Amino acid sequence: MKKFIALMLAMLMVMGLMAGCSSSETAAEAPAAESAAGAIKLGMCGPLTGGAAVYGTAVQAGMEIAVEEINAKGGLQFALNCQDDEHDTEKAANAYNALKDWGMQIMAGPVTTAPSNVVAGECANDQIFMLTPSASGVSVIEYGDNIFQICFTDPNQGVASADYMASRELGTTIGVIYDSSDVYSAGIYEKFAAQAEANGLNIACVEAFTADNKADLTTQVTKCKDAGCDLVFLPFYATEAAQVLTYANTIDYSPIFFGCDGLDGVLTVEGFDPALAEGVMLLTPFSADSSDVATQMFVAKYQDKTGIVPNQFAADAYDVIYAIAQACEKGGVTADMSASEINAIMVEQFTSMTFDGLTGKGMTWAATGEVSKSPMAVVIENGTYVGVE
Amino acid sequence: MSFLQYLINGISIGAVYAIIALGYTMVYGIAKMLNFAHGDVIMVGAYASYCVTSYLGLPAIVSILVAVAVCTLLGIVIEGLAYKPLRGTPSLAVLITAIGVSYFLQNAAQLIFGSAPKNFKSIVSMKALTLFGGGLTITGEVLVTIVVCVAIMVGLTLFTSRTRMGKAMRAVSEDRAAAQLMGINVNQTISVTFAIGSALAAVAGVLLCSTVPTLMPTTGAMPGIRAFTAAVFGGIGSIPGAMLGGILLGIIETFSKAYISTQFSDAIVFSVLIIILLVKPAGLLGKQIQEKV
Amino acid sequence: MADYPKNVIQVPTYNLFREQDAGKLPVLDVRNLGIDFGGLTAVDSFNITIGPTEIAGLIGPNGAGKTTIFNLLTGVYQPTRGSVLVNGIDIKGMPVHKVNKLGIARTFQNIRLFSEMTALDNVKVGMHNEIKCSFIASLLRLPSYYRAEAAANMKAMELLDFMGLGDVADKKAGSLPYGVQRRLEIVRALATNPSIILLDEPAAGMNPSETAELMHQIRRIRDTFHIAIFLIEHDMNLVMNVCETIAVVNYGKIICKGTPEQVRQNPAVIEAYLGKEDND
Amino acid sequence: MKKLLKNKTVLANARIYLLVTLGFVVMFFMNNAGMLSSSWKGYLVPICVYISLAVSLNLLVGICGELSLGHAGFMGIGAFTGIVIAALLKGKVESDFLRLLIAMVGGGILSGILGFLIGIPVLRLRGDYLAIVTLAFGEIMKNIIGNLYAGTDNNGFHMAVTTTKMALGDGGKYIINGPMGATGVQKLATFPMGFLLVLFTLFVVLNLVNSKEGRAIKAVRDNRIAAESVGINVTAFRMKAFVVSAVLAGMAGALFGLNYSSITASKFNFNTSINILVFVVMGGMGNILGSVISATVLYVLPEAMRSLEDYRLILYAVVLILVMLFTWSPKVKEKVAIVSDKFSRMFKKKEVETNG
Repeated sequence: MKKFIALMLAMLMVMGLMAGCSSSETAAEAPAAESAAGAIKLGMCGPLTGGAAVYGTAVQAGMEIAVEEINAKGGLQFALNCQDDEHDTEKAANAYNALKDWGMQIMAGPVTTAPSNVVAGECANDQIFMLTPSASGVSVIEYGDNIFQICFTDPNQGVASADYMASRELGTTIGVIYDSSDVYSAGIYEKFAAQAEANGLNIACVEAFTADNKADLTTQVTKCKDAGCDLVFLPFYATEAAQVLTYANTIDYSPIFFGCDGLDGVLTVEGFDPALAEGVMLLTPFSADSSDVATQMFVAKYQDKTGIVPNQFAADAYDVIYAIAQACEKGGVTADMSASEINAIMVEQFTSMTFDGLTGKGMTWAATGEVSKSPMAVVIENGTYVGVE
Repeated sequence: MSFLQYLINGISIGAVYAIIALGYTMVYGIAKMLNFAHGDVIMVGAYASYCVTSYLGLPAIVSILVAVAVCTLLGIVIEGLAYKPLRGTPSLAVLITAIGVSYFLQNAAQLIFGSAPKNFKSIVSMKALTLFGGGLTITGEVLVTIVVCVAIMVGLTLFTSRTRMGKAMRAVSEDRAAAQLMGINVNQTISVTFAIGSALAAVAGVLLCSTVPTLMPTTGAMPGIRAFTAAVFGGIGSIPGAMLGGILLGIIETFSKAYISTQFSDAIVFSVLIIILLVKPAGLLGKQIQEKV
Repeated sequence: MADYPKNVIQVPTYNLFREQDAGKLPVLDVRNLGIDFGGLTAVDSFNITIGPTEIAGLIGPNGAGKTTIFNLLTGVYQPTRGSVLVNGIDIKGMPVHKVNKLGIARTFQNIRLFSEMTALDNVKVGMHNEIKCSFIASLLRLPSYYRAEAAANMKAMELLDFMGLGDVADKKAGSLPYGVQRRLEIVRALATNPSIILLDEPAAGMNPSETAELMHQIRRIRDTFHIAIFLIEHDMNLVMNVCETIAVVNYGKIICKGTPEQVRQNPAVIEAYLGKEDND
Repeated sequence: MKKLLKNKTVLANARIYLLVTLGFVVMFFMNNAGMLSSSWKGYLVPICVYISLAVSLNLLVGICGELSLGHAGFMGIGAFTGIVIAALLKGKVESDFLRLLIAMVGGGILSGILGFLIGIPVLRLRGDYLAIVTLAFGEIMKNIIGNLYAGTDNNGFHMAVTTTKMALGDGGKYIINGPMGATGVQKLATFPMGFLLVLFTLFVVLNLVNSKEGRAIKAVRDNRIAAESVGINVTAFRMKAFVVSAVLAGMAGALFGLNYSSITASKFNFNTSINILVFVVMGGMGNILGSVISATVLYVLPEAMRSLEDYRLILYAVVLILVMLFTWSPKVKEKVAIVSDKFSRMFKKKEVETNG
């Protein structure tokens, strides 16, 4: 019993401490949030800590830039609240509820697919409009009519990749390495495999890894090499890609490496030698080296803010805010509307509007919530992305 | 030929596991605690080395020394602040504290270095050996890791059998109370054990990240658990056991990926572990202690 | 010291010592028992027969293998040679808990109580196999559970009272004084309904008055429960006064067996004990 | 004396039931009255789940004395079994409550069966070796569930563990889709059911602990050799505790799985197992009420710290270490005792003063 009291006391102490901290914290934040009296409350949740934090923090930064820009213009005002979901379904539900308590009117997230599956269910249920920047799983938008994506769905990427390979005759013997514990990676692979078969591509080698054993990817690369693959498809994220490319280089293996949007950012992995990524092709809607003025401005601001070059996650996030802003303006959304009123307007706007953003021009959305924009193939040359026509 | 390549890859990752496992096994043998924060000390070591080479531009060897120094200090501080006050309490209490320390280190690293992964530049500048006309590649990292691993094992074995401190460690590990009666400073011995274990973690961190170049706050967690498995596999508390366990685990992991299934390699590795423990309940080289009645 | 007698006195099987035991099946019948540990012979050619109501003693210098013999008799160690029959059944290959069910219970030299549990619960654990109440019944708290528990409580209290421990029933076993713990261990052994109990140094750590009390209680146990008792003890006063037969072991072998009087006068025994004194 | 003993445990148990019921009633009415924030509404079911998990793990770790690092594995088995059962019974069993109940029972049974099968070889090991094997088991389960496909098509129900996607015929609908886990799960879990689960868990564990089985289990923990010597089949009792714990974890897992619209195998990893273990150790080993309270407090704590953003989890770690030091360290405890002694003396003085 004594032990118990001690435990409770310690808890209370810490709680008290935290209450103190948190009150000061909110005070510090107040200006940003308060200036938006009458601002529309946007909620975002994503992995801000843990292994997937790099995506969550990129999205957060991208959104913050967009919100700052829009608020600075006057007129439509946004308040943004970012919650950590640790790339975990359970935590995502908690993050979502925390946002609801804050008074969120539009959900501009989550970042990754697995948590999005949970949050999408809630948003559909609560009639809160949801536009995810980067959760590309096809299951996400199946939860309701008010769930939208600004990124390609995974199947689209898989299909597009297979089509692209077939039409350009990029490789004769194809190897695939994917992360079977990751919804995004497994989702792309699944459709890619189906489409590749339809296109008559020769997949000689399919290797997987999981979040637990991705520390060592040498075996998978060696197997692709042994199978004589001259094209290796890497539908996963930049971190692991850096590993694959580094190891391939050490064993003198240089097929065409082909990736999807997750691969974007491989050049900005700190300490990675960009020379190793020479010749890597990827399908991505965004390239930080684009000559587009808006992109350049965004890249500059992002670098100012975070010190690193934005990847496609950040760009998607930036677009999400602008797309929402556009729909809000057109639909006449005001901050005093309820979330479900806004929801109805947003669904109507999104299914009818056309949006130009950093990650694509002339984007439109189907009633399912799926975006239609054209993927762009880029190849890495001299350490930068170069568009391939 | 590919068989040899897999074998070498397996030994390479296994040797890293082995170095981590050596740290686990020493701490377990002497302090009788599962130090789940060990994997995160590895991560700290790797970050320390990364900072020295990338931000200060100093040579690799300096970075290793700095990493060892940082980790040794960290090990002593952790031990003194979090584990020492709990000496003599149930091992589970210390285990949970170790988990707390692990969370702390991971999150502290994220606050300091950010969550974006860093690509660790290998400290080995040796060119890879290519044999059989490109059929077999042995990278410099592999050679260095294996050599370092063997050197550490031999060094530790000599240390524990020849030096005064090493003998004290063995005495503490056999019977703490008796060792104390013999005038051995148990607290000091345990602190030194942590210092050595953490120094090993630094070396392991640098080698791990030289082999697998991704460095992020969670880098140490999974290899840490693997290495713990390896230590148990070889017989926890046994120095050669940790080495054998680590290398075997690496080979089994690589072979199950290469010849059975990459999808199920985790299941296969852990199944092998269970089977080994059923046949040899104290691990491959562990001592089976008969309880006295 | 080196030339201890090699001739082992063989007591014929079934020639039981006490009159009332004559012709009955011995409760414990040990034949040529032996065990080696890594090439070292710890116990060899150990023979003993104990009648259903006999009090037997096992003495010998430190390290003579007495506790090892107890461990062999209770199935903790599997013998290398020979056999142990409890109530006529060979215990070969049986796990410890099954050997206990055959009717052999014991106490330990270094007390092994369930120290976190109350004295009463310690005894009730001893009665485990006797409490007839199914897993489901106790999970669902069926009436049969309450009946069984009530009966168990009653019997456990009776046993505790029998050894004069009724007052400490609700105390944590680990918190009890040493002598009380020793007696509690005996109660726990009795609770398993044994036909023989093995007491491993029951008087160790007791003062003379406690020892005298213990002697009285050992006899009372035999007389009340009609069971055999086999004990290891260093207190010669207790052994000579309580035991009806005594076996003396040294280096894992019986060097003498007989009544207290016979043992007292046996030169081999005297030598073994003097040798021990020298070593000390 | 006997009466008193009995009353003591009865009283202690009654206190636990009372506290849990009180908590439920308060929360239930606050919820119905719309006084709970969305966050709190969201915590209700997971708290119930974690209480059950902590109490069932306490049976193993605290009462039985066996360290298990794979509790999340059983939770995962229960979750995915529950999801499949609930999906298959959709339209066949009208009442959602009943469907949830069947799903939980099914999850518990399958988890118990697997617990039994694993227990046969595994329970021969002791201490840290048992711990590592349970860890290994958890990882194996996660790996297998990650490659598990289940779905229905016009030909009925199909299930497979495979590396290549299982194909379904016409009208096919996946319930579990390999690495993508279960998506589009109908949320059946309710707070009252969570409460019932907690009650059931407490009922089973408390009754078990205070029966001859419980005594035997505690005896095995306190002194294995002595327990064997009084005729207790040690392996059988470790097995009983292991299976009961697995069943309860499976039921809790099913409730957990049916509380979210999507779940993946990776949720049931080592970290989740460790989290549950933290609840148990913080609440006190063998202390059931402690598990209940610590599961609740520690679940809410990191959530309540959301406003701290980046510092949230690092503070959680600090809390963890500090609480361990405060509750276990002899030195720290001594100092705390001195301080609390001073406090109590101050209070007493004041009382005297006010009284005088």
